[in-house]
Amino acid sequence: MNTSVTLCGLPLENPVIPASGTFGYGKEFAELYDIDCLGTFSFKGTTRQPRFGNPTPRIAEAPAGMLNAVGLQNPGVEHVLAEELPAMAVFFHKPVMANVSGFSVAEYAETCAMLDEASQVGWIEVNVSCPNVHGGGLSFGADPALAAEVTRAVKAVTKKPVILKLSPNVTDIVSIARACEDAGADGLSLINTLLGLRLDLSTRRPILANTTGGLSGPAVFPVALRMVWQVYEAVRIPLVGMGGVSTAEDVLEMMLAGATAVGVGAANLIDPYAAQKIVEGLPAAMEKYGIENLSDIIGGAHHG
Amino acid sequence: MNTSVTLCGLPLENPVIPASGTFGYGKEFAELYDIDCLGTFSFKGTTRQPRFGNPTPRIAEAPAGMLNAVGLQNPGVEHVLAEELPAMAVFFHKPVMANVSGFSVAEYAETCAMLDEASQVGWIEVNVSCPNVHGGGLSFGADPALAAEVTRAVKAVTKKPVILKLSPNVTDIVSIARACEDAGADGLSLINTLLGLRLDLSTRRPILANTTGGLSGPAVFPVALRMVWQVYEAVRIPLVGMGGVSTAEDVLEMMLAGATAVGVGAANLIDPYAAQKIVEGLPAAMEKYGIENLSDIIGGAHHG
Amino acid sequence: MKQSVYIISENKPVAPEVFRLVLTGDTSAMTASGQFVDLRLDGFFLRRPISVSDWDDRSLTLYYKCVGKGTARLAELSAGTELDVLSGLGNGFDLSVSGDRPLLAGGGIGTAPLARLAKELAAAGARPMAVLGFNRREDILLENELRALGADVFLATADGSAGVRGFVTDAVPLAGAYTYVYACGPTPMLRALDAAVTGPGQYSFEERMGCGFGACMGCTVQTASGPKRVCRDGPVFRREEVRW
Amino acid sequence: MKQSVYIISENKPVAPEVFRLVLTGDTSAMTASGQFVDLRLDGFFLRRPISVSDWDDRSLTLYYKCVGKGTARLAELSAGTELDVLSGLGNGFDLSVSGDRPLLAGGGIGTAPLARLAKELAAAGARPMAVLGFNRREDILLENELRALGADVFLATADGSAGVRGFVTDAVPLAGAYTYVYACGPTPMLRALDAAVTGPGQYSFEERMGCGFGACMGCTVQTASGPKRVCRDGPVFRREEVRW
Ligand SMILES: Cc1cc2nc3c(=O)[nH]c(=O)nc-3n(C[C@H](O)[C@H](O)[C@H](O)COP(=O)(O)OP(=O)(O)OC[C@H]3O[C@@H](n4cnc5c(N)ncnc54)[C@H](O)[C@@H]3O)c2cc1C
Ligand SMILES: Cc1cc2nc3c(=O)[nH]c(=O)nc-3n(C[C@H](O)[C@H](O)[C@H](O)COP(=O)(O)OP(=O)(O)OC[C@H]3O[C@@H](n4cnc5c(N)ncnc54)[C@H](O)[C@@H]3O)c2cc1C
Ligand SMILES: Cc1cc2nc3c(=O)[nH]c(=O)nc-3n(C[C@H](O)[C@H](O)[C@H](O)COP(=O)(O)O)c2cc1C
Ligand SMILES: Cc1cc2nc3c(=O)[nH]c(=O)nc-3n(C[C@H](O)[C@H](O)[C@H](O)COP(=O)(O)O)c2cc1C
Ligand code: FES
Ligand code: FES
Repeated sequence: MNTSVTLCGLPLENPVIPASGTFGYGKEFAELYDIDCLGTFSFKGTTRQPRFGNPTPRIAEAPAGMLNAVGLQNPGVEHVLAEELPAMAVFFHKPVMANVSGFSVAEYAETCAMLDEASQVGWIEVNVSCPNVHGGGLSFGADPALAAEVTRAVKAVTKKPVILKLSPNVTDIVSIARACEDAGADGLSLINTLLGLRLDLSTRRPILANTTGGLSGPAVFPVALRMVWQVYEAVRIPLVGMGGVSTAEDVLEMMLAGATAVGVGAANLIDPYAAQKIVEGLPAAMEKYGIENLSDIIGGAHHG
Repeated sequence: MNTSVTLCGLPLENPVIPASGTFGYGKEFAELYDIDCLGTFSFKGTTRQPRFGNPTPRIAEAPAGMLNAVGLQNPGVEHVLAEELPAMAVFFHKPVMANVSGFSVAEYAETCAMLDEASQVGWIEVNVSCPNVHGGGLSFGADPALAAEVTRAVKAVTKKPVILKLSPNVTDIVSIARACEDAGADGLSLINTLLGLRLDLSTRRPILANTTGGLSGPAVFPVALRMVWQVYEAVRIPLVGMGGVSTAEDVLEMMLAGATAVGVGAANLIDPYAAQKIVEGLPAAMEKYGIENLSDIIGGAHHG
Repeated sequence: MKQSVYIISENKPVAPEVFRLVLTGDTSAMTASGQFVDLRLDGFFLRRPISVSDWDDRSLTLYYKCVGKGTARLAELSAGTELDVLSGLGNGFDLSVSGDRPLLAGGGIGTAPLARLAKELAAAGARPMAVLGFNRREDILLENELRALGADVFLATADGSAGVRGFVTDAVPLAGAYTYVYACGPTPMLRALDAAVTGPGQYSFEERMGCGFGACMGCTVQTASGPKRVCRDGPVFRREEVRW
Repeated sequence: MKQSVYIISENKPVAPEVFRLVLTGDTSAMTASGQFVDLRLDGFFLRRPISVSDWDDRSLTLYYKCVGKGTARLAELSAGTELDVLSGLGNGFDLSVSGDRPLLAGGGIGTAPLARLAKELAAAGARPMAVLGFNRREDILLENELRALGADVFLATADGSAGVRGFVTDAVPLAGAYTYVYACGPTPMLRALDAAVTGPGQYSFEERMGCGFGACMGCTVQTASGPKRVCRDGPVFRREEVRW
């Protein structure tokens, strides 16, 4: 049984990729299991400058999911290059996916240019869910033109494959995906979190200090699948599908919808061994559904 | 303890309103309990002509929710006026909410004009999630201008309060809500279902004959709350909040977010007594959280 | 239709992946063979519809096949577990038109509701026959029960390990003349059967369901007399109503 | 940190809305008093963090208060139920700096981890004292256990039904001189306490958590030495690190 896939020219032993923000820089999980078993992982969303993020509470529970408003806490790209990547080299021996956030096009480009120097980084995943501080606060991922602008700026500063990570909080995910492809994106990740809210009935106030937060977990799985499906029909670049994946069977469903690789986010938080279990569960799931080569089923549900 | 609220000028004994498409024309539930206990209910989305809807399978399961692709099966407005409303008069003695769908502005207006004659109809809830057949298939609810056009057309043909039911599959729910308010809407219902997909791993094809379907149930609750919250801050007309509500506490949370009344959809399907239980559970929930008048808490979480 | 809590009194494998489930509770809503129940399972949003194979005034007997996550979960539940059940769903079979030599055709787990049907037909004085199709000998269900009711049973198995090799349709000729056809099984089997039988009949259908009691239009099929909900107007439809 | 299955061996109310939960399983990951576990409950997405009040080589003793749906669910579970548990989470208290007369301050359910702390301090030769605050006499937890360890216990209750009327801070003066402060309770109590005590100390904090083991940055607070995760860098922070 063959679980390998190729993501933007780089081979992955299997398609399982812990999603950004749920796997830190790998350390906490490497203490628990050999994370070389993963296809790769996407590290915590990194910005040019260190960020504390939002005040707590940053987490709220939801039916079959959770809200987070971490607010991109990270030590900044310089620290990542100087400390996290060297530390990671000790316990992770594969190319890693660098997840980058920014609040202006220039910031995205600068951070990515710095990461371009890091040989450990296999792919740059550009999270365009952040608000554009120079453009009135609209998220880069909400507008095809902005998403394309970020794509072009990042492509100009790196030779590494650039994967644009799209926000699901849009009317037309396809137009944004196409704009990124046309602007040179090598791949697309989707979905980021759905904007949500929970209130505390006792205090009669939002649970999250930030008021709203991003919904992820199994609750969003059908929405993620639908977006992967729609985008697969519209672009030719590979997709990293994510949103609610928590079992090997979910991985198969995501790949049938069109994903080349599959992100696992919130599942890592409630079960620290989730990603490992998914990797280990793949052969049995493939056997059950008669799959010899996992890469054969990518987009397989589109041609019935 | 006082559970009454006023929705667009009409009093409701309580804010609980079974949502359109999950309560038929009331018959099936009236056989089970006295549905006069409800605030009101919104009947099955009705169109000018009878519709069979989509082929089966129309239903798929999801984590904490379900997908439906019923495709607006209904007997057409003439049949509703001639048969369903007279039948309903026997077991429901309150104004009912008439849910209307259409595929052109003219169709919406014609159907609403016919329903305007029905004295049993208290409110007309206009579902703008349907694709605009004359406008390239984009849903009326995806574009502020289209949503406003439908609003104006319907307002022109009825004196009954007109409530626009918004689709959550948009980048900016607030701009659509504002457009409807500016066009004369008396209230807004939100949210309709989130577009989703599930695949069958055995057949490697979508489960739904229609490929995609609408996600509803507890999974969508945080998204619905967030949209009600955002829209409450932007408009002055009352909101009917819905999406994932299944307990009396969910009703309180929805009202704190800004809803004047609260729709209950999928919950009715998995527990036929759900809406009745929610109504019966309201006093205890109000007592627990120190609420004397339910209408006092509408939007209460906005001013901390 | 009634919503009530039942207690599992038996949940045992009777064939590969097939379990007999006996539930104790209020069966007052059951009115006809061919009706079904809708079971709520912890951790699953939708209920699971299962035909009633037999019942008395305090228990229901069901047979279910493990085909997915819900039925796999169900198989783990032990006696004593409580289940939230909607009982007495659907129309059920109409026995009044059976004639004296009705043919009961069952495909796989679709055999389950035929047990009660045969019992009622026999009690009403008819002499039912059954044609049943399974994959292999070990999958055979309810053969002995049907024989005990006096029914002639003709088997077909896909691998030929019991009865004729082939499908239910291949067993039909063995049964000889019949006055009526009652059938339950997967839709492809019903369609094939429909081409292989003559005369009037009633077929029980399956559809994915939202509610199971007629509220959501999730299970509607087109019939000769307009759109019908499988859960409420069915699951049993007269042969002449069915649009394939 | 270790993920393993524990079995409930006791789950009993010990005060209004407060339960003692004894879990049997692999406690090898426990290294310090003040650590916590994270319990998975069927039907709830996130785990529930609960401090360990005491443990031995095969069981953990926890105290929890029913404040919401998860803890209400937990209260329904009977002995014999299996629970998926992350154990040995967080840093725990540092005993090495206690001096010989440490003051342990607990607010409500925050008293729980102080039991093991007192035991370890006593074993190390210190003579711990405790100031505990509750709402009413019937809410008092672990008073006898702490006394049995030789600790002087000073109580405060909001309604005056036991000890001094008021908050933990009102009981602090009764304790006399202390060499160190260890505290656990709701943040407002810790803040009030911080204004009422002198000298060095360690406080255990609560935050809503995503993971409980340092992966999500869901619980990060600002400290004098930069952002710290309550779940992993805490829950215990030195007084001088805390930024209120
Ligand atoms: C009226 C009726 C009577 C039935 N009687 C029996 C019976 O007596 N014994 C038996 O073993 N099975 C019966 N079935 C089929 C049974 O409902 C499904 O096998 C079962 O729901 C599968 O659940 P799952 O969670 O294991 O599968 P999954 O595929 O994991 O279920 C996912 C969803 O699809 C639905 N689903 C999947 N397959 C079917 C199906 N064939 N029909 C309807 N819904 C489906 C499930 O209910 C659930 O909502 C009947 C179905 C209907 C409609
Ligand atoms: C390190 C630590 C140790 C704790 N030790 C104890 C203990 O020993 N005994 C005890 O009774 N309680 C303790 N708590 C608090 C306990 O975790 C919460 O009371 C519990 O999670 C509430 O769950 P619920 O489902 O009943 O409440 P809900 O409000 O329904 O829970 C909703 C969500 O909010 C979270 N949440 C709610 N209140 C808190 C809180 N105060 N702290 C953290 N998360 C919260 C829940 O975990 C869940 O994710 C501790 C918390 C932390 C962080
Ligand atoms: C706590 C948390 C933090 C996250 N941080 C980031 C981030 O920094 N960058 C990013 O691109 N996505 C971030 N995400 C989104 C996830 O990478 C993923 O896209 C999303 O959670 C959907 O997957 P899931 O349902 O499996 O969690 C975060 C998600 C969670 C739950
Ligand atoms: C089976 C089904 C059919 C529906 N049909 C309609 C409809 O005809 N018109 C409409 O406006 N909304 C329709 N809806 C949407 C619901 O009214 C409601 O907005 C949505 O389901 C969210 O609420 P819930 O999560 O409580 O189900 C339907 C929902 C379901 C589940
Ligand atoms: S399943 Fe809802 S109408 Fe049949
Ligand atoms: S809860 Fe995830 S880092 Fe603390």
